[in-house]
Amino acid sequence: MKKKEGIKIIRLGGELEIGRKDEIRDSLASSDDAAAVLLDLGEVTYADSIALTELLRFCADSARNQRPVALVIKTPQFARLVQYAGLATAFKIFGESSPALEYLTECTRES
Amino acid sequence: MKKKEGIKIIRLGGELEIGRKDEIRDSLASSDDAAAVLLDLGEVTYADSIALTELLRFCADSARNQRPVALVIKTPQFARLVQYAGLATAFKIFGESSPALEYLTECTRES
Amino acid sequence: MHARIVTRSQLSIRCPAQSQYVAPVRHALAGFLQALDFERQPLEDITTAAGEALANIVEHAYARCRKTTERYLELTAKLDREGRLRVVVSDGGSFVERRKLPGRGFGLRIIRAIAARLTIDTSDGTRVRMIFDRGS
Amino acid sequence: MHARIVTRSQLSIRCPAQSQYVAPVRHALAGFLQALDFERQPLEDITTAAGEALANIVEHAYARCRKTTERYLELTAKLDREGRLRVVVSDGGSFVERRKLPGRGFGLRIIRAIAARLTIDTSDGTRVRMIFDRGS
Ligand SMILES: Nc1ncnc2c1ncn2[C@@H]1O[C@H](COP(=O)(O)OP(=O)(O)O)[C@@H](O)[C@H]1O
Ligand SMILES: Nc1ncnc2c1ncn2[C@@H]1O[C@H](COP(=O)(O)OP(=O)(O)O)[C@@H](O)[C@H]1O
Repeated sequence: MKKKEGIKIIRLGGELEIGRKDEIRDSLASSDDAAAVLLDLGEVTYADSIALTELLRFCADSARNQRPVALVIKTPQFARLVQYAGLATAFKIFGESSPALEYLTECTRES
Repeated sequence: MKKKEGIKIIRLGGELEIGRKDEIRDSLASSDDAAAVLLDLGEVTYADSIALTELLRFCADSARNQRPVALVIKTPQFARLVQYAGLATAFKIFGESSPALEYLTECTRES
Repeated sequence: MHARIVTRSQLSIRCPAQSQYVAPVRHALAGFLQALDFERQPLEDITTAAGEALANIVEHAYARCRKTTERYLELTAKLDREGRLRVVVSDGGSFVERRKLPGRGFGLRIIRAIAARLTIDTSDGTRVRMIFDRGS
Repeated sequence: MHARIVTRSQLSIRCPAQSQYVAPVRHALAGFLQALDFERQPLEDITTAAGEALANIVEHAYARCRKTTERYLELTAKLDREGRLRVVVSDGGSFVERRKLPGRGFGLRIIRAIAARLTIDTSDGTRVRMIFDRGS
């Protein structure tokens, strides 16, 4: 079995909404070779529950594969959406990339 | 009398419209010390006739002071607006900055 | 802004119930709210709630309909006499009653967190009526 | 897009006749046209023409009115049966007849270059009616 290495960074921006569902799903597919994933969503200008569902699915898959995931969310609409959906504790969320990277580095070191 | 020197670059972007009339006028005020002016409007996403009127006034003032002015317009809406207003020949318009600069350099060398 | 002036404002859009129309309808609503002087946070929240109701139409409304049904989504927005915003998102499909699936069912929850009032009328298609206070 | 579906779409906004409302009303119109599947160029041209009519209200409509007059601007947009877009920009002020000043008077010229038809009704306030073909 190939050893998983490094932190993969996936960047998504603009409006993460129903019209881009397939694209979001594709961007989140196949991170099998990474030891951890940083989802950089700092440039997301709008997100909806369709995007949340895809993110949840991705995080659940990753958890099954012992692959830690950190989300970077900077925009207020997205941050509030997560609250409104009652998902504040379902994700590991950071307001900036560097603490998210530190967190993931720490996670992969431990394992 | 102080000798006029160099090409002054004035950059305006976003929506050049009635709500920003005073700001547009202020940005165009007082270029007395420049030998020529490049109006870089490449990042304008929308323009209206209020903006055109301010630009015309600026170019007329500059002409009175023998100060050549070149406009850089890149966005289709703005380019069409100038056509619709019948002002295609009222301005010296370029699609890129470098030929505009060359033109102004040529102008100031001649004088 | 004078309440008297804006009370006549109304937005009403009907388009095919396809995912690519949800964002444009949302953008129209955002522009409408901007013109009515809504602050950034309530503006974003209201368009978020409306976006969820619209997405539900695309995802569920016509799942059990015959091919010949006219598949549309519709949004109307206007201020009422009390200065609250009333948004109705409607379709000509049929409401799907079902048990909540894990990892789904956030749409209505999000709408409830934002709207001061939510009623869903399923007597003729689905009409999701939302009332928002100006503050949020 | 099915003509039958979109014919019920309508946008109607009324707000104070002040310069800061022109851009939001234009944005609402742009979102509305985007939802109705207008291409980029006609969308930009139509919002440009509407923007000129709106700016004229702010600049001229209430110049000769008493302070107590309710100073509003209003825009309505809808598709007619032939699929053309009808936009009406209106106010409760009075049309100012005057000779063209040099370096001004581009607004109506721009609207004429874009709209398939333009009529200005000055019987009660000013109503600028514009009809646009889908192509431009
Ligand atoms: N416009 C609609 N037409 C048909 N069914 C709907 C509509 N809106 C909501 N529903 C039903 O309500 C359920 C809950 O919706 P929601 O909370 O948004 O979660 P989700 O869409 O993730 O299932 C949907 O699964 C669907 O069965
Ligand atoms: N809504 C309006 N109310 C009053 N007068 C108007 C209105 N729209 C246009 N006008 C008159 O028509 C003239 C021509 O308008 P326009 O072509 O846009 O040029 P400009 O606004 O630069 O003068 C204006 O100067 C004004 O006298």
